[in-house]
Amino acid sequence: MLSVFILAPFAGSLIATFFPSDQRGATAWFAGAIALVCFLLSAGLYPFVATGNVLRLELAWVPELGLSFTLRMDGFAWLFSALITAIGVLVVLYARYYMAEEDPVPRFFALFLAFMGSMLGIVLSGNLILLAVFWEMTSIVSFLLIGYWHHNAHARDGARIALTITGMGGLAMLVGLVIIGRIVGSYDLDAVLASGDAIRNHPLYGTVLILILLGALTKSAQFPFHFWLPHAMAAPTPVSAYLHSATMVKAGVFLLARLWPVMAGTEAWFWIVGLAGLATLVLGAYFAIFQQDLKGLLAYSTISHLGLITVLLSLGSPLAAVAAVFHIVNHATFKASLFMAAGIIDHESGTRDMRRLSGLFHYMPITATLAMVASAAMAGVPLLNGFLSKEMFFAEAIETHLVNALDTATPYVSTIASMFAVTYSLRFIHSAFFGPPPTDLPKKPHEPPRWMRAPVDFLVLACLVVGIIPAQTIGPFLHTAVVSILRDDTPQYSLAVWHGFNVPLIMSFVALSGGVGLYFMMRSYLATGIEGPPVFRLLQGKRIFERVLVTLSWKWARSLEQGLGTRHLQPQMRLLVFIALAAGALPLVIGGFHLPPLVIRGIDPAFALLWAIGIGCAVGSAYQAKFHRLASLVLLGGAGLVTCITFVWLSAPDLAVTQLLVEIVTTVLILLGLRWLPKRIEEPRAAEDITIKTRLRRLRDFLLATAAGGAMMLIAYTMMTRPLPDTIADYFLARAYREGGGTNVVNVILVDFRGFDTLGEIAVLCIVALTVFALLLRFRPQADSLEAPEQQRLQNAFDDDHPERTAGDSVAEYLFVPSVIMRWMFPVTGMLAAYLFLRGHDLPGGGFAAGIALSIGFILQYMSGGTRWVEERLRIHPLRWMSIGLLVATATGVGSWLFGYPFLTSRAEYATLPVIGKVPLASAILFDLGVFSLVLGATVLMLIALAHQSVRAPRAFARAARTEKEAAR
Amino acid sequence: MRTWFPYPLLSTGLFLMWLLLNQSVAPGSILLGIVVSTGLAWVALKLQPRRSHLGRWWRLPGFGLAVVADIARSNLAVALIILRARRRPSRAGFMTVDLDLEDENALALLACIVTATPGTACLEFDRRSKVLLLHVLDIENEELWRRTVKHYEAELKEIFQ
Amino acid sequence: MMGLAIVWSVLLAQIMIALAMAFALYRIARGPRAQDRILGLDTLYINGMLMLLTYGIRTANTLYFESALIVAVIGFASTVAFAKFLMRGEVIE
Amino acid sequence: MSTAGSSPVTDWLDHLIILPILVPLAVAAMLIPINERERMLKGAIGFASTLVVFVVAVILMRFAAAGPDSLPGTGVYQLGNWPAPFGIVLVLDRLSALMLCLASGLALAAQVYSMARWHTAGHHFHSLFQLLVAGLNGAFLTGDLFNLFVFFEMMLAASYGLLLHGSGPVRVKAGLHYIAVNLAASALFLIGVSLIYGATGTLNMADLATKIAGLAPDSRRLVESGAAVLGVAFLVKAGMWPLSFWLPTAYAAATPPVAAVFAVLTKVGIYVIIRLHLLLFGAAAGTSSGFGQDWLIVGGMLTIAFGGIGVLASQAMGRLAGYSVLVSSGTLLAALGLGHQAMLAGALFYLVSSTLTIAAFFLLIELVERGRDAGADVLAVTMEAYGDFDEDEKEEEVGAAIPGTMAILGLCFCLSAVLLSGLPPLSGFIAKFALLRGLFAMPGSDLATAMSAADWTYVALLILSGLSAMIAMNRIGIRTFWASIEGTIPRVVVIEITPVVVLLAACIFLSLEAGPAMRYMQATADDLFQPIVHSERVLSAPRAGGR
Amino acid sequence: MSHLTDLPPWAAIAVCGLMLLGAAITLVGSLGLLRLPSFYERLHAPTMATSGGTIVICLASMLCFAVLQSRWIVHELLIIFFVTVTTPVTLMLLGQAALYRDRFEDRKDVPRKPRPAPDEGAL
Amino acid sequence: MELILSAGIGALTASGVYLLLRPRTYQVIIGLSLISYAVNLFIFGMGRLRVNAPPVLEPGGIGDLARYTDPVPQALVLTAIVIGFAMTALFLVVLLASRGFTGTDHVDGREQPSD
Ligand code: NA
Ligand code: NA
Repeated sequence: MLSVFILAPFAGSLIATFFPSDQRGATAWFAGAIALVCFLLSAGLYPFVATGNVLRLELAWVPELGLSFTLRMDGFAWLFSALITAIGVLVVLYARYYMAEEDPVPRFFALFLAFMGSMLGIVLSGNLILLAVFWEMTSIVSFLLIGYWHHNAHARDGARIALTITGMGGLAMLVGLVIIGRIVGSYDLDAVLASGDAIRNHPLYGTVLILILLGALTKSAQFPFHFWLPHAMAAPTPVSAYLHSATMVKAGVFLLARLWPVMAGTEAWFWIVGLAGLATLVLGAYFAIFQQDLKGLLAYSTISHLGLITVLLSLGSPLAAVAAVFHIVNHATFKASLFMAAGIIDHESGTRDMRRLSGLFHYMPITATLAMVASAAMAGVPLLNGFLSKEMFFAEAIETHLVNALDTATPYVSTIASMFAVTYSLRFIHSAFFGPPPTDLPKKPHEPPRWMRAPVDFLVLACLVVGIIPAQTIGPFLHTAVVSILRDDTPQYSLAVWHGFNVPLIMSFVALSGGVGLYFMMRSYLATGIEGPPVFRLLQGKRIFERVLVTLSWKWARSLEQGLGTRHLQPQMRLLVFIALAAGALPLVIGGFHLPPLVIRGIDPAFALLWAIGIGCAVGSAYQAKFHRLASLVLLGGAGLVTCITFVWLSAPDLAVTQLLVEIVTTVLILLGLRWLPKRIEEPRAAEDITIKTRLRRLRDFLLATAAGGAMMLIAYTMMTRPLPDTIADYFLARAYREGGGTNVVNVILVDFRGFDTLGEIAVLCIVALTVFALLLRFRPQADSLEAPEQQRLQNAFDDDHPERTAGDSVAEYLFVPSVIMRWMFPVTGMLAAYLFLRGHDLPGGGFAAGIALSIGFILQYMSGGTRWVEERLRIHPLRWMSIGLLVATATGVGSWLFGYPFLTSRAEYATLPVIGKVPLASAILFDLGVFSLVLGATVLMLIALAHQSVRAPRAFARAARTEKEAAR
Repeated sequence: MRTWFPYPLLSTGLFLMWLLLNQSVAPGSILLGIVVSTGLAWVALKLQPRRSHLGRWWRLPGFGLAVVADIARSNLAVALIILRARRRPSRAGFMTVDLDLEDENALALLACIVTATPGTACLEFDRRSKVLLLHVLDIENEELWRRTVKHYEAELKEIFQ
Repeated sequence: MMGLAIVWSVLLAQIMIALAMAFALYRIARGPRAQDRILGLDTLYINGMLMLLTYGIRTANTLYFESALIVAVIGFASTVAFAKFLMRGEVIE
Repeated sequence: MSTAGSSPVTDWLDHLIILPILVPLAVAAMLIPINERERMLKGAIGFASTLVVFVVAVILMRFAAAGPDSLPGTGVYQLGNWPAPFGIVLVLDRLSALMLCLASGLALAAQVYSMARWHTAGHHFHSLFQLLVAGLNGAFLTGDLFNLFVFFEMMLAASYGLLLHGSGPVRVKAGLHYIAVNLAASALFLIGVSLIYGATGTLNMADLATKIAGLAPDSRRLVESGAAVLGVAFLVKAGMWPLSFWLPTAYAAATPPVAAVFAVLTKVGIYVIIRLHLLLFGAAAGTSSGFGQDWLIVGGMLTIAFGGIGVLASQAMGRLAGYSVLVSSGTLLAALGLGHQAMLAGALFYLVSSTLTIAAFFLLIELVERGRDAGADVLAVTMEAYGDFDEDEKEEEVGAAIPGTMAILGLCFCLSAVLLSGLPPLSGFIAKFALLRGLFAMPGSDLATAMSAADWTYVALLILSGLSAMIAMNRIGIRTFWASIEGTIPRVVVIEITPVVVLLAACIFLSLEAGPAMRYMQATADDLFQPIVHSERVLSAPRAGGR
Repeated sequence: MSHLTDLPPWAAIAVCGLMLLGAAITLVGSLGLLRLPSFYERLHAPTMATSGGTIVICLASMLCFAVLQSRWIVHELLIIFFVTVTTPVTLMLLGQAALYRDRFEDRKDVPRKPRPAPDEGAL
Repeated sequence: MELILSAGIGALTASGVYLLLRPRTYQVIIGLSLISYAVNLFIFGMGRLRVNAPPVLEPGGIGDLARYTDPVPQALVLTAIVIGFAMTALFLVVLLASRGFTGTDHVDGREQPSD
């Protein structure tokens, strides 16, 4: 049953979005029907609730987190849901007439229904987290509702402020609720409500209180978070009417009331809630006086009235709680009707500005009368509902709850606030309906359509009826609600209009007469038409908020982002090196690691000399990398060679072979790339030209590099001098031949034991080749490297200058003898590749080495003959080779499935062939063949793609020249 | 035969290389060697290297030995030059030799031999005028060098007929 | 005695080759021109190959032969690339 | 436990575990030689492959959900039929199955999206994409430290390629930084792995877990040092401050489908940290237990802060999304560092939710911005300016604008905003709630003293980061959808918007089915806190046949 | 596994002698790189290593393994052959490149194109 | 042996790291290459240093760590070499593309006021 309250609005919302946008009536009827159904349902549930029963619905959502979809209707929730749905029906009816033809109504009603659903969700939640869910949903949906007319900048700002403030509060509240859940051990509302003492006595009570209050006070626009509410006025008036009366802002006080039994009654509660409430009560009322916008006035009045409710709740006395609940209802009725009235004025006259409005009584007497009654209720005039709750408030205000200054001040402050309320109520009525006939209204005012006024009629009637015979009308409902909050603490109270001459009555009288007097005293000031109250006008909440938001979320954030981050590479690298260094060193330093002793003995002088050369190469390469790229590359090659020799020296022939081959290809690649990096002009290296800053930076980098190098040296030395632990290597050494079928253990590891690594590794090569290829297809060299290199231009010029020579003779001559040899070397490299490939399983070599070796054969041909020459003769399909390679390697692995073994299980068989004898047929060889094919393809592809740029560049150069010529013309 | 063995010399060379690499004359090894070297010769065909005919291949070993002897001599001579480099003024210089060798492979081999021999280095060969530019460490023996080169050329002409 | 002599002479040979490599490095580092550096690298490679051969002899192990062979057969490729770069400004035209 | 030696050969179902790696790998290989003009064919094949991977991942997750023993081959796949710790093994458990599902789901969405136009921006998109998927899946599945390196490199290499896909100065500049930093990080990865091998003699993660406690103190220090270096490499990938400055730029520069998949790339770093941290330095690791946690907390929180600030400071949606990635990473890292077992389940839920959201958002951005200023079609500019060399054919594949485009885009944006800010009722909220709950649900009755300053800071950051996302999304959303008076309606094709909708729908589904999802995450977290059980499963898995 | 010390004395002496000789040749050649004054002269230096040094050391290697493993292992011949064939390629290319550079920089001590042309004489 | 090799690794690392921190793309690629050597040697060293014990078994033989060096790091280095090679190629092309698009070889794609 309860689920209808949630399901119907949300489903309706969803359906409403699909209404055509010109179907204003139909959409409104639909939305109204939904609201009505909900209202009728709550009406129907009353008898059940009235007997003190609690209606529950529990659906599992995330039981692991204690979050269940629990709906729970007690009297208080019932009162709220009745209010929400009832006013919802009226607002829909009103909106049907209010919304203009061109407004996309389906969106409006969809959002409206969603909002109603969220609000119902809040009041019906039986689980704290579910409450938070609906809580934030009202923030989100209200954001969309306030920003409904998003072409209007005010609407956008208003929506944003509302969401930011209430959303923030909601997030804080969530934390508070989670902590409550932790204290109680459950998020279930019943459980929570039963654990008041545990919560109040918990050391974290203060924290929880502040967090929860952040949510509640922001939502109900309490000082100092009040300023979002007036800006929410930019919403369509039906929305304002709804948000300000029964929903949104009421959610805050609803929560305060809901948690009142478990949170209230402490000093902290009294002070925080009371201070916020009193400040809001007075300031809201005071500000309301000085508004020029009808809706603005009402908005501040709402703030003030919510302050009143908050003060009531802060007092911690059950009677005050009753008053609070009562005022919630009363405020909803008169405020909704007032907003609607203001909307009617706006709708029919075209403005809400009190400076332009005047004497409307003449044009819309019924509306004016209704508005007057509602205003009177707002002002707390006797025989209207507002009076009753205010009297109760006064009565509570003079009671002493706690002995302190705040408590003492409460009666005076409330009287002053009530006085202000009278003033602004009077102002609302007087400036709009009385005075001289209006002069510059955009429209000629008249009474609204009959049904547009009907909701106002109804609500004003309610104000009157409740005001006159409260006990017979609202009484039982109120009692039901109050009992559900206060339970056994429910006090005796009477809802009579007349309680005799007592202090509250005097206070009311003072407020009424004072308010009227104040209004007439201030008329001249108000007539100046200045928006906003004196002095405080300068302190606009919105502007402060905007300033703060811009400063925090924009200026500071941007400077912080720039300060804490960087878009340069060098600092990032520096940080990375530094952090890595620290990360590696800290465990050793903190752990008190013992460094091994330094052993100088047994140093091979040849090896030492070799590494002296290697170190020289490395340092030289670093030194030359800026201005002598070629020299740096040469030195890098030297370091590579020393590395290769080291591998041989230290029993790793496979590594040496591979490193050597890779070395060669890398060198050629980088040289191919150097073509596109014009020579760096040597900068003047005079000492004065290098700034101190640069020097310091270099010194810092040098120190960091030295530290990194030193650390690597230390850790390498440490590791290498430690005894080898039990390693998995023994397993490989023992099984490489017997089970892997090869004597070269490294190769067996690569193609069998850890063949999967190799598969991944060739995939990496494949990816890189494809990337290089794709990127180079889009390569656009810098203009200064488009031209042929200087050498070629000179040589071509030379050839051109000599009649007996043709262009290209120079290079042909240059390469004449070498190319003969290089051509013959092609089959030789092929032979070498075949040899490396076939012996790989038993001796150093393998598919990878073979592939690289053969690709070097191709490079030689390209170097000697040029791209065109080679490609006219050899059909090279590196992409296909790569594809085949990867497929063969994968398929070999999959092949073992046929024999019922996992991927890559190798099979080694010996086939006996005539003449030849036993031939090893290991699947690993097939796998290696795939490796070979892929490596060959990938390497050749990268080299060719890079080499092709030289063929493309002249074309591009010609085109660039052409464009330039055209531009010149 | 040509279709199967487009470059018999190359195939033979490759086959020999195969045997040397594998250190094996087992039937399987030989068969594989034949297959690989033949296949590679086919690939080489695509690049169309100029064919040469080894007319008198039997003169090759003798020629090789002579070259090795020259190399040994040159090594000694160059070593002396290097060791005395600081004490004696440089006598290095460029010289040219006119050649009339037609076969491009023979020419390449000649250039190789000359360059491989310490003390002489081919720098440039003008195909139109058939002039070989050399750099020699010891220009005082220019005539000797020229004679040596011409001698090699003559030998190679004999072999590549 | 004999063994010691062998060890020492092998070591001496290796030191000599390493020294030769150092000379090559000197040329690489000093230049003065690019061709000198490349020549130095070529020499370094050849010397390195000889070092590998002597290491093979020293350990009496043929497993290191292939590394030397690779330098001999295709080690010249990078030098060719350097030389071509010097001459033509690009390696492959 | 498993019935050792009972099956002489493997069951066909056993090979299911490796399919998420092999299928994309083989398909990528097949796609390479296909002519680039046949892009739709390539796309279709790629789609089929990704779909297969996704389906397999879902099946595997269903198996995993029932517990490791019900997995094919008890979830351990011995490559080459070599047992752990000697050979490489793939290990499927709840966590890896979850990550597989997440990654392949995202990949599927991105794949579909790319086929509208982005795959024409350069060559070999689909091959690279498949290889990325293979790399990702491999990283999730492998149980071997060095094999993890290989798959990391595979994934990274493909990500380099895909980031550069379409070329252009912005991508290349961003790519240069991305690649440079990650190459340096890869070097660290190698150093770390080799240190660990040098100290323990094994590369298998499960084996390591059993060995750590028994190591001599000095060896253990060395392992810690190696793990720390390794951790730095992972943290670079995970995007921890201050190692992550490259990330927003790179992610913003990538083409939308690529950026969407990148959303899961950082999560690989997170995944590995979760995996290794709990495996190597869990309760069983003796004095090494909990190694590095403090740094994770500090780094993670700083990352949240920095990410949140970046989110606020972002003017462009692309960077905002990039910074959201950082927030997400930071949240997870700090959650792991805080080390509350109850939080881990929430963290995993958060991981899934935030990844899906960010991916959807990355896909959405371009669609939204496409409409904002006509003519700023990024692709068109790229094609025009740099594609002139070889790219003559450019088929106009963008169809007519579908009706209600703006509404759908707006709704999607709203959902993304809600999800990113962690607002109810969607999964972003549930995730944050789960994290909070986990944080507060620590053992010990005295909540007030049990909560450390770090815990409170984390709470604050969790809330503030949500707030910053809310403010920033709000600002950008208002500017994009509300303030532009005559924004042309973007021309969006169905296959572009569908993936966005599906990803967001997945989040909604996750919100609705949060119960079962949390149950799965809880079980995953429980598994992770029992490293020895995991190790035993991996190390005692039977080999196929009598080998 | 065999060791160098397993060699019979005569072979050991021969191997060591050859090796030292080869190393010495190589060293002297590389010394040329250090001492010779011009690039073209230095161009000759490495040929000592590629010819003399390589041949002698390969001989040592062949002898060593032939004796140790009692069979003729002559694959060092391949090294000799390929070094002889490939080193000239690099040297010629390098020398010629240097020549071109020097010519374009109008160095006096470098021969012009050997073919008479209107603006330059032979040599 | 260990001392010399670790000194070499240290020097390679230091040079590489220094270059990694430099502003020119070419410096960075050379730096990465040097680091890659260092890292490869480092991984290799984790199998401890052994002279003349290559992990190549005699036919039919069963090896053990007493006679042969640890083959595992060697296999790892092989993989690392290949991947390093691929990454160098990739980085090279990216730096070329960056130079082409931005007109500068600065790592940030734009000249910075100093350095
Ligand atoms: Na010579
Ligand atoms: Na790498």
